[in-house]
Amino acid sequence: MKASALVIGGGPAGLGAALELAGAGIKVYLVEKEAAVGGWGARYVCKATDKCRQCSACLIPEKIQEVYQQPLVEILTNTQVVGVEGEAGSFQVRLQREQTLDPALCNACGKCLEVCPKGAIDRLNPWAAAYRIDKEKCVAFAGEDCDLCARACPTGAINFQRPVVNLDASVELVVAATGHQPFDARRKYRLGYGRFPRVITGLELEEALNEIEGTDIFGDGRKPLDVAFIQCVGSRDVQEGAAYCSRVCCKYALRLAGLMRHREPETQVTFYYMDIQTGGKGFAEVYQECRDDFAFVRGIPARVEGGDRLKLHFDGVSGQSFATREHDLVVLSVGITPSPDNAELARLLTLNRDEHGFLKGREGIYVAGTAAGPRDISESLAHGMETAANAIINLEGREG
Amino acid sequence: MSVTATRLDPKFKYEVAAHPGGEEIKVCFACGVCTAGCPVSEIDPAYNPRKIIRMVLLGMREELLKSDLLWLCVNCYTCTAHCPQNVKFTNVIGALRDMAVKEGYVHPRFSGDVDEIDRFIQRLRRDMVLAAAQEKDAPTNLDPQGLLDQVTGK
Amino acid sequence: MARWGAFICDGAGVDAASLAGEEVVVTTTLPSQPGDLACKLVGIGTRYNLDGGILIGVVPELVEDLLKDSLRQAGLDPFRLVLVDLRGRDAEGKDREIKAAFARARHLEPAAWAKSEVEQRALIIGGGAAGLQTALSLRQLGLPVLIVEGEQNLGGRLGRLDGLFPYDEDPKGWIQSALEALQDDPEVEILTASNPLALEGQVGDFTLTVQTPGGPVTRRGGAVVLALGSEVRWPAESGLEPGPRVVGLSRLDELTRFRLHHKKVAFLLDLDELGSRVGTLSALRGALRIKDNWGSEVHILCRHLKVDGKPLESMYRKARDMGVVFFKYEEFPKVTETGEKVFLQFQDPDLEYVVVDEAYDLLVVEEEILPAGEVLTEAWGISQPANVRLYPVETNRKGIYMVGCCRDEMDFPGAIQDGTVAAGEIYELLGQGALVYEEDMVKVQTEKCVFCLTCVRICPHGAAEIDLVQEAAFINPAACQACGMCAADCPAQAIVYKAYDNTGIMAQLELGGR
Amino acid sequence: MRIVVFCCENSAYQAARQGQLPAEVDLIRLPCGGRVEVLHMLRAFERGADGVLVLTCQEDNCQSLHGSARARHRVEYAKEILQEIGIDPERLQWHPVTSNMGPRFRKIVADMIEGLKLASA
Repeated sequence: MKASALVIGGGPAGLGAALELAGAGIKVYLVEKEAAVGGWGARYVCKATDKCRQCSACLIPEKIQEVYQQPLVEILTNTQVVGVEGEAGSFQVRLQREQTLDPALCNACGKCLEVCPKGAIDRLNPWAAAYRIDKEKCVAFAGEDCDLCARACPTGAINFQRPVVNLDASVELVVAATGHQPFDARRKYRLGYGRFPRVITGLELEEALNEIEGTDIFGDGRKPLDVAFIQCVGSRDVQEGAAYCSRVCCKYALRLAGLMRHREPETQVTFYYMDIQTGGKGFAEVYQECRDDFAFVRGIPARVEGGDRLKLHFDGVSGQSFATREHDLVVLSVGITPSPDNAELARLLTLNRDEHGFLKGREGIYVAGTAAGPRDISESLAHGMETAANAIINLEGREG
Repeated sequence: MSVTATRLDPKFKYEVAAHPGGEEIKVCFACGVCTAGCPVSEIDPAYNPRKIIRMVLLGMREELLKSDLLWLCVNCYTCTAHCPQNVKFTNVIGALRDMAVKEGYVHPRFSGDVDEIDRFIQRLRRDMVLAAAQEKDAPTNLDPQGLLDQVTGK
Repeated sequence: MARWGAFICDGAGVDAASLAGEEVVVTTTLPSQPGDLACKLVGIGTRYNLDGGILIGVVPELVEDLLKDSLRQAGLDPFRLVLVDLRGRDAEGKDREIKAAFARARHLEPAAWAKSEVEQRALIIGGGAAGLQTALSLRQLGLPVLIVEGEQNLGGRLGRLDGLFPYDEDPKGWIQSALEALQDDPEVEILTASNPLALEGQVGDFTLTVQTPGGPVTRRGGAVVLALGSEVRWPAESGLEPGPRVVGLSRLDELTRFRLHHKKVAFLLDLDELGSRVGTLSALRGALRIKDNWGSEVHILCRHLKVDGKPLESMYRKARDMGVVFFKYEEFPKVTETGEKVFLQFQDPDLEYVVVDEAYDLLVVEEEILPAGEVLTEAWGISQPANVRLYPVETNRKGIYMVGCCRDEMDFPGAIQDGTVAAGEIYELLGQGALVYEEDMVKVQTEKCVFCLTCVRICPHGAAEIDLVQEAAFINPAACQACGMCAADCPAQAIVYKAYDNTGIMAQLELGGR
Repeated sequence: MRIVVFCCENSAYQAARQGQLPAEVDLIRLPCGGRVEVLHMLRAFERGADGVLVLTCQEDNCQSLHGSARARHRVEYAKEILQEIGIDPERLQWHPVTSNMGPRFRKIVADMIEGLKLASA
């Protein structure tokens, strides 16, 4: 099929859609605003214990490799969509690529890391073959005169003189797989996030466990041995405008708890929850296996107090109504919220948003993955594939 | 304690919902945040907003309306601020108190007394804060009993 | 002697002079941009008449297939490209990595590509929502389909629903429009009241035998879609008996069409510990309709309410708002039945001291939903275990897919997604009308084969067959997924996996320690 | 010292590439854990390896369904042979390592090197 497509976003859904489209012979421009593809999924830890827990995090590096190997997919990192015009079957898209650090030239030798005074250079995820410059931290992006990294780079990958390039492309269809934003736990002030260092989000626990073996996630030798997971932080919450279940939190929290216990068998885990969601192939077994290992309290804590240990105020049913309990780590299972970019994207692509703020597709523009609503990694991959299949069907219909 | 079918009143929840202040009660999904944050529950665990809502939903009219617990709420609205489903429990308590009076579970005079107590507590609180504020440069140890004596004129 | 080129990417930090050896006829450095790299590689390969190349760089795997593709286009042998990834290696490690690559390269044999025509038709077994959606999508993609349905009518469980459906579509209307799209289409064959008898063949050329009312027929197709649906089973182990006062959720649709004067109705969910999302969905929908039509007092008893799907949380809130009361039981309720009433006795954990002892006019019980057709899939050696690599619709065998409730409990949008994804996969597989594969990638040396059937038994992809003419095993190259398990297990060492043969692996081990 | 690591290319081989590898390590890339043979492991020892690791996918996460399980069984069998011929069977190990488990890969290798150093001291 001679056609081309723009896929916005290189997370699980974008990867799934790009591969499916390319498989049907469609040229794909895979646009990613970050320095590497993979999205949030690339930062998650493998949650296998003695067994695979089906979190699908391991599929991300494989899918990344697959898109790199797919000749029909052109990967454009550090690139943003700045204009989309036209209609289904004929869109003119304008892209803008910032290329101070050319990932094709970077061989991750680390010389730039050594000279950067701000620690502004890092790897976006462990599979990123190239480094990236964190524009928030880099002083050169703030207008100061600094090019230490560019001078240290032996391959010329970093060059502050390299201009931003504008790219134009004509495509028949657009897939917006722009992802989501994890709920900002600071909004739940009383749960202590941002105030107490040992109150962290599930996402931070994922990343911390991904970088180490064991459970000493703070690197201070104080392994958390009594861990509380608070569910539904920013989900099922009308006040926060999130009157929906985020679908992923029960799964990742139970799996992360299982992983911590697997790495450190003495770890005690308490779940504060309303309803445990056990949907998804194979997950019911995961829940049944770890259910006896954890304590479950049906009640969401209202307040976390700091101190040497963290004190939770909660109302548990079954004989423990109003109580406090101390833990040495509190993990907030933050939900999936619409990306803050959605308003801008909706304007750019002329899309509508649903009552929660997730994007809705229209003719010729498809929305895949968590941009359209809460999904886990494998569901996002599958949704990307479904969306792409629908796009191909409509394209065939137009041609035939 | 076993509650038998005949004593449960399925209409009760609708009556509370129809009462000014009780409108949102039915959407409670019993997450327990109200109780977990309640300053009264912290002192007297028998007072439990989540359970009070449950009693309404189950239709335990008599047990609830004649209960002393109904009158312990200090109207601080913490539960309302926390509730993820926007159940305004402080208003629900108001509605229930109202019903208790109307249906003769308590003497109307009692309701007036509670108002008096509330006003008295507000005065007491103000005086205690001001007393502390006057000495806020110096390290003080509050003496609540002394302050209480002062206010009540003992 | 083979002529090799060593290609060193910019930034690999390897000195070209160190690679001089007799089989290396050219060394050169290469740009890192994949596109430029492929061009230059092909150019040099042609100019020096190379047999193969060793590509030394950082993360060359990322461009492996791209390079192979370019090489193939340039008429070079893509399978004589050995990649050396130097990420994370120090000087000594780099040296050993390169030596091992040369050791392996010397044993690589050229690959031969074969192309075979395929049947483009998809054989869809099951005419429920998932099967119909697969057929619809495939037709829109221009591929012919066969639908085999055991019942007289298409539609499956969806066809038996009437109104108790929480999505925008009207189930009967959806089926009707699907039928209209399919029934007059000459590229669609529908066999109703028919059951599959046997499946033979491999991807691209399956033969399905079907028992139709008029006798057995055979049909050929390139892919198979199992859309076998689900079965509803009464939870007998709960001790409950179906009767006029105790009914299953699946009967709720017909029941709520009548005007009944039940004052109190209870739903009992999660009988098998966890229950299902679909069960919760029907219960909520049923409760809302009962509230609307009968005005009854409705109680829903469950362990965990499932809210992880689009309409669930909002339906849950709506049900609460309408006055439905939910109980999250921990101990299974005690159920007693008299002629007139059903009594439920249970503890409400939200009110720990209260034992609710209620009399209901009707008790609706969640049934178990089990995947259908397990006998069939087992007999045909098809499985879809909870393995993320097969998610969502792939099976252990190439060209065979499982969609809808036969692979997992699923609601209507799930079935639609499955059908669409499967159609997309089949289009990718068969859309070009031919399969391209490497010939003899895994080869059986017929003279060594002793017919022990080990490979047939262990091949997870059903690619090992018996070739009665050759009197030896045969690894079907189209169905093979290149894991090499047969080569490892063959007791006679008769199976050779060319890219990973013993000589190559052993050569890498020969290098020895320091 | 020399450690031969047989890696499934779907998992451990990718994990190996995240971070520095010790110089002692020789990676042998396999299409699936199921491809590894007892002969390969023994030959590695014969050719001077001090330790051999077989690193594959999690057992229920194998692209070829039973590949990892078969690799584990073969390692168990090879360990018995090592025992009989007087080589410490702990020098041969099987571990599941998925593609995103870089730290785990490095820890397994480091533990193996550490163990071998202790044994030779």
